[in-house]
Amino acid sequence: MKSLILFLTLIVLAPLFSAIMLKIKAFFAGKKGIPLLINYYTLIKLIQKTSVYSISTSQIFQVGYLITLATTLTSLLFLPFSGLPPLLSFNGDIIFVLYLMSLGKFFTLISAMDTGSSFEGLGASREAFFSFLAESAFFMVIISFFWFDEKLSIASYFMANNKINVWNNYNFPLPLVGISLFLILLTENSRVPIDDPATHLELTMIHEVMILDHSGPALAFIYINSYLKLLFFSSFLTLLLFPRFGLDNKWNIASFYITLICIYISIGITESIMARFKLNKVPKFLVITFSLATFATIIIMGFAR
Amino acid sequence: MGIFKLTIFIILIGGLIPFATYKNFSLMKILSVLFISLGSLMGVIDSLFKLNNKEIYNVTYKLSDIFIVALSINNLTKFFMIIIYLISFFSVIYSFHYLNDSSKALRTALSYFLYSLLIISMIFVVSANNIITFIFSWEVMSLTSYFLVIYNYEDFETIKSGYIYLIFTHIGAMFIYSAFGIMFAYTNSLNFINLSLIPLNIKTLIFILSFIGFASKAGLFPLHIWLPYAHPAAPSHISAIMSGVMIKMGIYGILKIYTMLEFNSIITGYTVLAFGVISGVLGVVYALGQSDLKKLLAYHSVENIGIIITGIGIGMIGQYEKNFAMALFGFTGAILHTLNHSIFKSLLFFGAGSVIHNTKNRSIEQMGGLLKNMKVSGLTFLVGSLAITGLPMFNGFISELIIYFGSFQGLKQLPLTQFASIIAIISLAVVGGLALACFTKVIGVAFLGEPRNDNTSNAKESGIFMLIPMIGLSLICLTIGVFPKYFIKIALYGTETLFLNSIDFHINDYFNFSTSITNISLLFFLILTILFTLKYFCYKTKKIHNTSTWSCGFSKPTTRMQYTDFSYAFSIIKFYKPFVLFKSDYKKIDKIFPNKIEYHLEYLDIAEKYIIQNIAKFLDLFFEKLRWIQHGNIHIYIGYILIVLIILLLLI
Amino acid sequence: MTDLVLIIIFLNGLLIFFTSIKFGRYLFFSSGIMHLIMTIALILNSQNIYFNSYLKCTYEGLVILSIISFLFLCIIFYSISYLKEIQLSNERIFTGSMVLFLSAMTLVSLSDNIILIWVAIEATTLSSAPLIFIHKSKKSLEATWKYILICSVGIALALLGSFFVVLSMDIKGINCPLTYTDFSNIANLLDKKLLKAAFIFILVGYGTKMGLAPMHTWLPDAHSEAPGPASALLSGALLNCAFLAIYKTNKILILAGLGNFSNKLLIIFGIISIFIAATFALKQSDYKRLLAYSSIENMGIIAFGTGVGGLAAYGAILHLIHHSLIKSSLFLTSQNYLFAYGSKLIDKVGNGIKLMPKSSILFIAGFFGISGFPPFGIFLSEFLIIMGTLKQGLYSVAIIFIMLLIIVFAGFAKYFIRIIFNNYDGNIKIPENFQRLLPQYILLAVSIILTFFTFDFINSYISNIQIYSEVLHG
Amino acid sequence: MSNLILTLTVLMVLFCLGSSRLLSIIYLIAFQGFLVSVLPFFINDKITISVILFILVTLLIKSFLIPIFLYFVMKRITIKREIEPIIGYNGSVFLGLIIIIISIFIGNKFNFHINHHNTFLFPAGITTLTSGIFLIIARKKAITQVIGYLMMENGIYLLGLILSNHNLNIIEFGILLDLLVGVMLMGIVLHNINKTFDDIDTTLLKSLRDL
Repeated sequence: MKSLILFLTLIVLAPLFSAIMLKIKAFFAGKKGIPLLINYYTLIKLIQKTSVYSISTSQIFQVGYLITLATTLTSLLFLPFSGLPPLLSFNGDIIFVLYLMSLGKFFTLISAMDTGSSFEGLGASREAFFSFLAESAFFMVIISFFWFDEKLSIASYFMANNKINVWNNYNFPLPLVGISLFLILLTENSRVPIDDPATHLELTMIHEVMILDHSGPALAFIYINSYLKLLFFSSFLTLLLFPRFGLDNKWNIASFYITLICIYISIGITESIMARFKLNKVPKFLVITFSLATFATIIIMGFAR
Repeated sequence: MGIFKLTIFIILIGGLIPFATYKNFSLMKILSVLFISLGSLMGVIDSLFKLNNKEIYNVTYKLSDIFIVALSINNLTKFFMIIIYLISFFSVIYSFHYLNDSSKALRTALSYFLYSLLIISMIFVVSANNIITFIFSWEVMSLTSYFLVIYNYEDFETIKSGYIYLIFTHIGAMFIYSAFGIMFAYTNSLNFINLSLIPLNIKTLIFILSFIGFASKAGLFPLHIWLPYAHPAAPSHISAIMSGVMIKMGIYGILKIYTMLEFNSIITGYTVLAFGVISGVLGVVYALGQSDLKKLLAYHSVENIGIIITGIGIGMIGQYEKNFAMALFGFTGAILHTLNHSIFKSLLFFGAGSVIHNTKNRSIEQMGGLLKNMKVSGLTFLVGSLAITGLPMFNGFISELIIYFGSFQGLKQLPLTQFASIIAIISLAVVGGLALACFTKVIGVAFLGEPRNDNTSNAKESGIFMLIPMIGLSLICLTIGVFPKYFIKIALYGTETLFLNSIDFHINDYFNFSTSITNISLLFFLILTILFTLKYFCYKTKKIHNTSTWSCGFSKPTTRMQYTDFSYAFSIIKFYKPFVLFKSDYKKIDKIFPNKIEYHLEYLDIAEKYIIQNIAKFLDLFFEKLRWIQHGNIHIYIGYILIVLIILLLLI
Repeated sequence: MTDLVLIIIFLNGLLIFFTSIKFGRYLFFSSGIMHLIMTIALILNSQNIYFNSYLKCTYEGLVILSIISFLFLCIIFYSISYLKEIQLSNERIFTGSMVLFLSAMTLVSLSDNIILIWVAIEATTLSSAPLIFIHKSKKSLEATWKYILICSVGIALALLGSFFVVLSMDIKGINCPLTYTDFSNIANLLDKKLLKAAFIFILVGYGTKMGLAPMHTWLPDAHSEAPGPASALLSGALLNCAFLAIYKTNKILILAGLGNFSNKLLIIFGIISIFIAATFALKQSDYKRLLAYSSIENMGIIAFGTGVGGLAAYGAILHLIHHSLIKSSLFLTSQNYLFAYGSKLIDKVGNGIKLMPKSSILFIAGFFGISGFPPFGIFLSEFLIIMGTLKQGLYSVAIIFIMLLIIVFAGFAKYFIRIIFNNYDGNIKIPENFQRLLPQYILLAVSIILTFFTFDFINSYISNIQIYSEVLHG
Repeated sequence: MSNLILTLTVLMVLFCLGSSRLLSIIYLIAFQGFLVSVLPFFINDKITISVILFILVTLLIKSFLIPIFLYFVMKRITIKREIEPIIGYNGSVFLGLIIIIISIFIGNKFNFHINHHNTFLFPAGITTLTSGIFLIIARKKAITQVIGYLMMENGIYLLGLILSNHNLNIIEFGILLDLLVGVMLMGIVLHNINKTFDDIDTTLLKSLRDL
């Protein structure tokens, strides 16, 4: 029951967290910034509107974003927020979740291709390229996790035992894993320095360019999806990083929330202090991410047992 | 056994009838399709029912002293028989509307005959219990498939492809011959008997030889290069059979030899794994570079065979390391993936055939927007794509997941195995990601967007008999993906034969995720339904506008401005540069007022470019140099005799 | 007594030169039939032979004899239509030489005397030379000249070899009839060194005739220039006869304990022959020459298999049988092509499958048969040879053998596919007809039947072979 | 006596190698044929009727029928001399001498003493045989090649004499018959070659090849 409540609150709060990020960016830019509830207003506004469909598109365009959203929602069900048992769990769910997200990505990509626009194709191509690199890095992270737990379940990694947590003294390479996870987060959620969700220069965008033709409620769903996806990755990272206070300690939840918000803030800071990479630099960045994860795994396998 | 014979008999009748009735084109097709599909269906059901049955059937017919037909049907055999019959069933139905050129009546009749022979020979391959039966049916299989490939022999490319296929199949056969020869040398028996007592180095030799032989059939890198030639050249239902079933015979062979040898050698395990990994990754990279739809699918066969072989490699290592879970997951995953691949790959070839049939070209660069006119083909192709990419809810995911499990188990072992496991895991991940890129490309460029030429925009949906198999296979993909438990069980029956010292285990100990997957998939569909309802309410009262695609203020976009498959894949392929060669053809602008400039870029396969072509070139040159032997001068001819004589006399 | 028919056939052959063309044809046909009857009678009662000290029915001889007989019958059938089409001015030379050639080959397969077999083989050269020479074109003259001279020189050496065999007996002071049977009985008493020398001479000598490289040089020329029926007979029957002589000598050497030596030589020559075939199969412009190189290859395989012994020797005999059947079918079919396109050049031939579908089916079936695909018997024999080689532990040799087979196959496949499927605009001159197709179909069908079923008479031959290889390999 | 004959035979070989005129070569080969035919007289221990008969037939064929036939062929083709042989005359003679030395060496190595004490028989045979092959290789004209072949057969005949204690008459007749027919056939082909090519130069016969 606790888990369900936590899950629902997090989902509801996801747009808020993203708004925090925007606030941070505004702060760095020396602006007052938008209201914290801006994302909710946007969503309501969008849902009230109607949509314009391109005549080039087929039904895929109209269902793609829903499937993507469904995959993200389902993935979130597997996360043991603040160490509480998740709603769903089985051995192997980490792979399932990753592939489920790929399913979402598949539909995002083909929805983009459906418009027949060269811009959106461009975005799709880049997304496909970068995400396969990011995924490999993620698998490297899983390998290092498996080393501790010999299971393939997110719940098992982060739930009861304290093994996979940065605050565990013995696991010194885990911060490295944390860093690579953070980099993966940036990639998968199209944040700076990989992608700049705020630019409106189509040629440089990756994710945003793919949704150019969506409008109205459809766009609202897509926004929700992007909030939730960010939530997923941030929570995953949080689970690795947040300080724990023993089993069933009520401070756990507070600690979780604080860490989560810290992660959003750090994303915001990163976005503010860094510029977008040149596109051909991105693969290099991802390879570095992958190498970092591999390095961490090697150290873990070599020393941490 | 009775039904086994009856099935074969019915299929054979289905193959022979066309010769009697080819004057009446549709009657011929109806009868032939009816018989073959009936026989195949019987075969599927029969094998499925018998899977539970532990006893092994053995039959021997003695034709002559040497030629003894010996059959033995165990669970692995039955599993492969399910694959053969299942795909054969759908494929022959598909052919009913696919082969619709009545001016080629005789050829079509012959094609049905060869088709039935191919099916029967494959059944014999998997049930053969002695060397002679095996290689006989193996060669018949190669030969009939060759003739089926060159159905469109008017086309020069087809003939060339057939030639390449023929050479490779012959090379493979020769390797298999030699493996069997060594086997015979040590057992003195033409029967497939247990070989566990022969020396280890000989075992390794036998395994390596047969591995090369079977790998050339299975299409493992670098012996895969016939695949991207033969599959596009063949009619689509034949490509489906070849890619879906025939190349699996290579997998069967590897498993068969492995079982017979009771083989324990870590090096071969690693080697097999390495080949699997290389094929998997390079297969998909090359696939990404293709714009010929069937060639692309052919390279995906290389990829999937790579995955299967990876699974087998994991299984072998597991068995060597006495890690039961690893072995179990590796082999089960490989076997299940064999089934899965045969299903979704035939589905994709059917889809490709349907598209190519209606748009009259094979390059996806000329297609676009096909989903609007060809709803069923498009959607089933989408299902196939999702399955081959290994995405959840579809069958490909299940087997890949099991192989992942196996690979992760390896992390518990010694450092070298750990390393191998890491390689396997990462390559599976990479393969998954690249496959996603590849199939979003295909779906996006071929089926979505705007049609790129008139043929494509006027394409009509194919006939009903082409659609039925596609729908059927899509449903099977989905069923396996959502209810994997039963199919894992079937695969486990197949694996049974592989566990040489089998341990009784509970399926739930290892495969308890299968029920979870079912539940979660159902939940996913529930969520999806809820979202659809939400969407429905959002749009309920609103009027939706239609306009052309937003192109950033540019007001007259044309279809030529669409993103092409080449540009889609380019950056990813460039990432793999040393393993993919680029061949560009570009004339520089040399005048003040330049004419039309063309830029042509092609991706080349390193196996073909570096290995095969160089060998061929070397042989050509070498033998060219020797041709002076036959120079026509009689004096020197007699000189040869004298020289030979003198040399020999000096040597005694 | 039945062997007296041989004399009648011989006289028939002579008579043909002096009678009218029409009567000559009857004699031609009747010789074939008589020959078949004789062969059957000999198979049924192999003791029934007249010149006991010279002739003997051995198993290997009977196999070759029955091949000759059967082939000849098929070729006669083909020739009916062939002669009608070609309108030879000197038809009597053709038919007469054919019959003489037949009788010479029969003598080879039946003779037991070591020198008589030489006489008979030389007679085959002489009687078949006019067949090659029949068109009197520049090329056929050249081919004939090369054939006669190279073969005569080669076979002269074989005579020397035969003398050496006798000498190896004389030197030890033994005196017995000069028959293979008697030599087999006293083999271990013979002088080893001389026997070795003798085998070298015989191998080189008869190897010339058999088409073992590098003495094969006449073969592509002669086979490509001879008319179709003659090339079929040359390739299908004559080469076997030469092989028979080598085989019998080899047997003596094995019995004398020199099996290692002689078998090694056979293996080496076999490999070289296949190698040579590979060299010229990869690039070839003339399809009859291609077939001739295929004969060299197959003779190499047979020699190789015989040399390896054991299972491979069995395979070699199977190979011999099936090679004769399939290769003669191919040569006869190639004559159909020659009729149709008027050229032996591969570039000037094409689209066979459309223009002459039945011949093309024969061609492609024969090609796959000769390359070792089922359901034809060469599939089995090649397999057995490979198995046998590996069984003897000759791994490196087996590797070379297999590689060469693949290369040869690659070359042949290229050209056969080109002949059958290439583009060709234009019409064919003389269409195929039933009489020129049936013999080939029969030949191929027999090969298929023999793959799946063995007959008693072949079985007994096999057991003979097995005894022989047991001697060799314990 | 037999040694004298053998010496003459080998001498004929040298003459043949050194001669450029076709006619003289035919004479030489006829004489050589005569020499080898009469040799059994001096070797065989017991002279039976069949031996005499055999000697007569051999004499007839080797020193009369074949040379005469060759003579007529030569007349028909109107070619008198071998011009520009592949290996020159002096070189040929020189090589012939080397062949003789090697042959004697080989003969001593084998050292046959069976039923007579003639040690020269074997080297003489080998020399004649090898020189025959040499002639075939070294000369361009087809007719010289036929003569080379004859010389080779003579050599083999000499070697066959070593085995003269076997009663092989029927078979030896067969050999002779083959020889006769073979040479006649060669003559016919030769004639036709001359008719078609206007020459019997075998270097012209090079169109059948795989280059």
